[in-house]
Amino acid sequence: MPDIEIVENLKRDLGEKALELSNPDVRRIFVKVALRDLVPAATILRDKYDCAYLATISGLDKGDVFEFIYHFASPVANINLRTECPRSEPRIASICAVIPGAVLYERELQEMFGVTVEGIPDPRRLNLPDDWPDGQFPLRKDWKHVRPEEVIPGGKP
Amino acid sequence: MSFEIPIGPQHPALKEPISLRMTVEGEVITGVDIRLGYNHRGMEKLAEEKSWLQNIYVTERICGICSHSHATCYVQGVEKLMELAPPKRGLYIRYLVSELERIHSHLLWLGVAGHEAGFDSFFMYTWRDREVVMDLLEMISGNRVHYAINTLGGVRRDLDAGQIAKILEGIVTLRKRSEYYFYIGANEPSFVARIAGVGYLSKENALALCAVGPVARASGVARDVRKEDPYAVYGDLDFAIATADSCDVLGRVVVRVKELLESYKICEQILKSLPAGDIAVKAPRKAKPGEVVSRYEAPRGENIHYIKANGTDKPERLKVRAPTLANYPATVEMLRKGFIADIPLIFAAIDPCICCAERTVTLVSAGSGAESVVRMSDLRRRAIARHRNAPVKRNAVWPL
Amino acid sequence: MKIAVFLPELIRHLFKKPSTVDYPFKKLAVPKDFRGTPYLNPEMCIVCKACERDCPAEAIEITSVNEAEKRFKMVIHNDRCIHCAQCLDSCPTTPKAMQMDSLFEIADDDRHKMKKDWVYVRAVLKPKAAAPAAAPQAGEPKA
Amino acid sequence: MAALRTLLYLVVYPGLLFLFVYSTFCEWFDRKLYARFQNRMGPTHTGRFGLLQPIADFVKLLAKEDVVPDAADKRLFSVLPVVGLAVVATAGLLLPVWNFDLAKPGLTSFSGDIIVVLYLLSLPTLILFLAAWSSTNPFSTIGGARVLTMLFGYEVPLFLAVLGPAILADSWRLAEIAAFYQQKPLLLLTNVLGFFIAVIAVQAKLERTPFDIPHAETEIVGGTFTEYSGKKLALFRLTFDIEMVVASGLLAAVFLGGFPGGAVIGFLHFVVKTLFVIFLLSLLRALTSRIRIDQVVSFAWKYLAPLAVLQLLVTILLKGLLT
Repeated sequence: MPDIEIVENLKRDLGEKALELSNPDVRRIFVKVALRDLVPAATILRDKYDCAYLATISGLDKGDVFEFIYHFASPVANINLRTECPRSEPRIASICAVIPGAVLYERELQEMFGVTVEGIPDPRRLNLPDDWPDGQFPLRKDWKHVRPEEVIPGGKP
Repeated sequence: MSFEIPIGPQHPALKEPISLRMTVEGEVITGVDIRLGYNHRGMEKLAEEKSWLQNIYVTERICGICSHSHATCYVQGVEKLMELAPPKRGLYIRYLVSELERIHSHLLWLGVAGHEAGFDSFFMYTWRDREVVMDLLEMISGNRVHYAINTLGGVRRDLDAGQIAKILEGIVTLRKRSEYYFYIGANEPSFVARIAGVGYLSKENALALCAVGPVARASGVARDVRKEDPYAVYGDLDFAIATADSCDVLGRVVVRVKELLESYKICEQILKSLPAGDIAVKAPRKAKPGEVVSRYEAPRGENIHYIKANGTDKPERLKVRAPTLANYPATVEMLRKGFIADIPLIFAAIDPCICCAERTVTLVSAGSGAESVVRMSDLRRRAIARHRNAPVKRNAVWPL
Repeated sequence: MKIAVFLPELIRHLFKKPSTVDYPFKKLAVPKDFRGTPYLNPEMCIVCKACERDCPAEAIEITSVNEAEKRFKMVIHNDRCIHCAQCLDSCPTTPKAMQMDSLFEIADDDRHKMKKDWVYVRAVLKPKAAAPAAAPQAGEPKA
Repeated sequence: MAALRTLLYLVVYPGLLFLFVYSTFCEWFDRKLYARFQNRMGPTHTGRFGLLQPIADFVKLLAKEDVVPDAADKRLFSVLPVVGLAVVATAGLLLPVWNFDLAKPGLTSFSGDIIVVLYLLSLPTLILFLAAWSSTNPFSTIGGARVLTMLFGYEVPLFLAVLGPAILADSWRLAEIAAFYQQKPLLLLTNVLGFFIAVIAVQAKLERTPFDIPHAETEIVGGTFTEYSGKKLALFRLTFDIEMVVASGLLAAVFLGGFPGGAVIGFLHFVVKTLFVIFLLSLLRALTSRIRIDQVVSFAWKYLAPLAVLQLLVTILLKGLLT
């Protein structure tokens, strides 16, 4: 299926929900939806576009808003669902009910960006250690890692 | 009577640290939990502080076994951002290396699978023959593990006629040996008894849990980025997706060996139609603002990088999803209701690459923010304190 | 069902030479363009600092010893070096000031002992080699 | 004088010292063979051809820190390795290589010694189980359970297979069995099936691939030995080496015609025949992958035990024909 056809179909199926639709490259389609339309849009993608496979979820700190990109892949195209949520109220809905394999990526979002994923089946941390302090979210842009001075163990002072 | 056994973070079956908590009843597993986070290096944060060029080497070090796959995935994304068109010869050499890497990775996996099943002879022989492809890679790139052959706009080293002849010669040997290992792996009764029917993952589950790579293909899901999204040279090449329908570890062995044979075919095609010309074009230092999703079929499955540029010489965001991470939900499903004896085989069958899967956080200790190098005496003191406080279990419980 | 399919192979190898190498006593040769340890050829260095800028591991450090005499000091931190040879690609001079040898057994029990330094006078700029190293040299011939 | 001789008998030859030296040699032989099967070198540097490597390993282990877990039953935990070593070394004394003279039987040759050897060879298994149990580690516990489960699999075929030739020879004494087959070597051919069953069962008893399930390191770390370290582990390893020598000596005495020709030639027979059995054990180890515990039990009862019974039946029929 050529990209144009998919874009047309997406326009038809998503209707109002699709805030932006672009096709910057071959087999790459970016769709922007509002926060509340995320789960319905993911359902449509899974059911009508053979996108049961979620490659990953990318988070992005854009200052006032966090942007989340859900990278879906079907055998013919790579459809990226984009949504934004305000920094002041970081909450998104879980899509685990639609795509069970998303749980790891959502856990990663929670710990790295400090968003609350509502309805996630397993809210524990994924990568960070258990004693990581609350309120520290490493992939936010305002979280800076200050590199400690290099100490060579066992060497001369 | 059920109790919990810890597999990892240090365990002979695991080559890298990860923790699997198994709840077992006698020999049967009833519950599985995977805990990550022992191998974090903060690659994604680090990448934001390095230039486009330096990041090639950073991404290459995400993984030791599929180093080329991460670097290539990154490089082909950045080339799109910078609107570079690498010359054809450069592309052919780049993907020749990536196929050779697939061969080395799958041979390595075959050996590991044999070792996990206690089949050490098989392990020794596959690894002996893996040396052939390692030597080829060393000859092409100058190193055995981190090839560093990619650069923005092409590759760094050219092939000459002698090298091409050597690669073709090596492929002939390897093909013969791979067919032999296929025969052994599918016929040695004690080995087949261990892998057939073990680690069942149905097609529905493979789809729902977003499994990738050979795990998905062994469950009958023909998912291969090289076919679905033919990047670079793969549109011109003739190869087939290897699949199996048995949905078990045997299927994963079959898929990997078939992929080996396909890779030999691809390598020969690439070498036969290697065009003349330059191997690289010059790359700018900065990329225009934009974003790109780069996909690549690594030996373990789909590798996806999301790269966003902001007009400077450093990326705004580099998101890396390694294939192993995508396979963890499926692994939990496969392990359930298995035997303890099957844990290493099932876990090895996803070809786990833990340092790929965990790449996100900096090496900073929680309290002070200082790099955490703990002294041995300190550890000892902590261990003693821990020991004093821990309740002593006097009576073990009969597990059966 | 077959039994003992591996038998012929095992018996055959019983009478063959082992394929392993007795490593610390016997060594294999490395191939021609092996990426070993970087070193500096001080006569050629024009102190453009391209290698320092492009080194992904921050293993190269160039400091000025005496500004008037144009004396510089380069330290290669081999304990940090990842042997990618990007410094060679970045080096704009011909022949290159940065070079790779084929040493690979450079491990030491003290990281300080792994650092190598050179104190040298900056080479005279040749007009041809003055181009800044904006990117790795594409398609350079084999050294 | 008699006391001194007995002491020499127990400590030097064929007692502890000889068994130690010969079992380490056998371990070297096994390791070297296993390596050569896999196109590797095996031990090379300690001593000529690496002959001293097992002894070096033993000494190294002796020097290592010895940890006893807090939760373990300390006395049992510490004493078991010594008991295990004593048991297999005692079994070693009963072999007919030093008891060949039927006219003048030594202290350790008596009617029924074959039963005693088999019994003494069963004891290490129980000791392993107790060792695993007393260390209270979950991995050890699973390993201990596996030790016992496997015992039910291989013990019966082993006994049936080894007792077959004894029935044919009409004696429960190893020296007499060996002497019987030295007179009628052709009868050995009737026991070939039993020999192979016994080799497989001995492989299981020694817990080597494909039966290394109780201490499968990729599954349950060290299994039974998880908590053992230092001297105790060294003794356990020595126990296994001596058990390998004794078991292969037993098979050689029963199935391969014993060790004829007096002290010197008989000893040569002993070396050649035990090494032959160890060669087979090594080959089996290189050929197969580890199987699962349920597969061991079903394999033992579906194939090994019925075949052993068949062998016994053939032996009994043959004996009826001969007499």
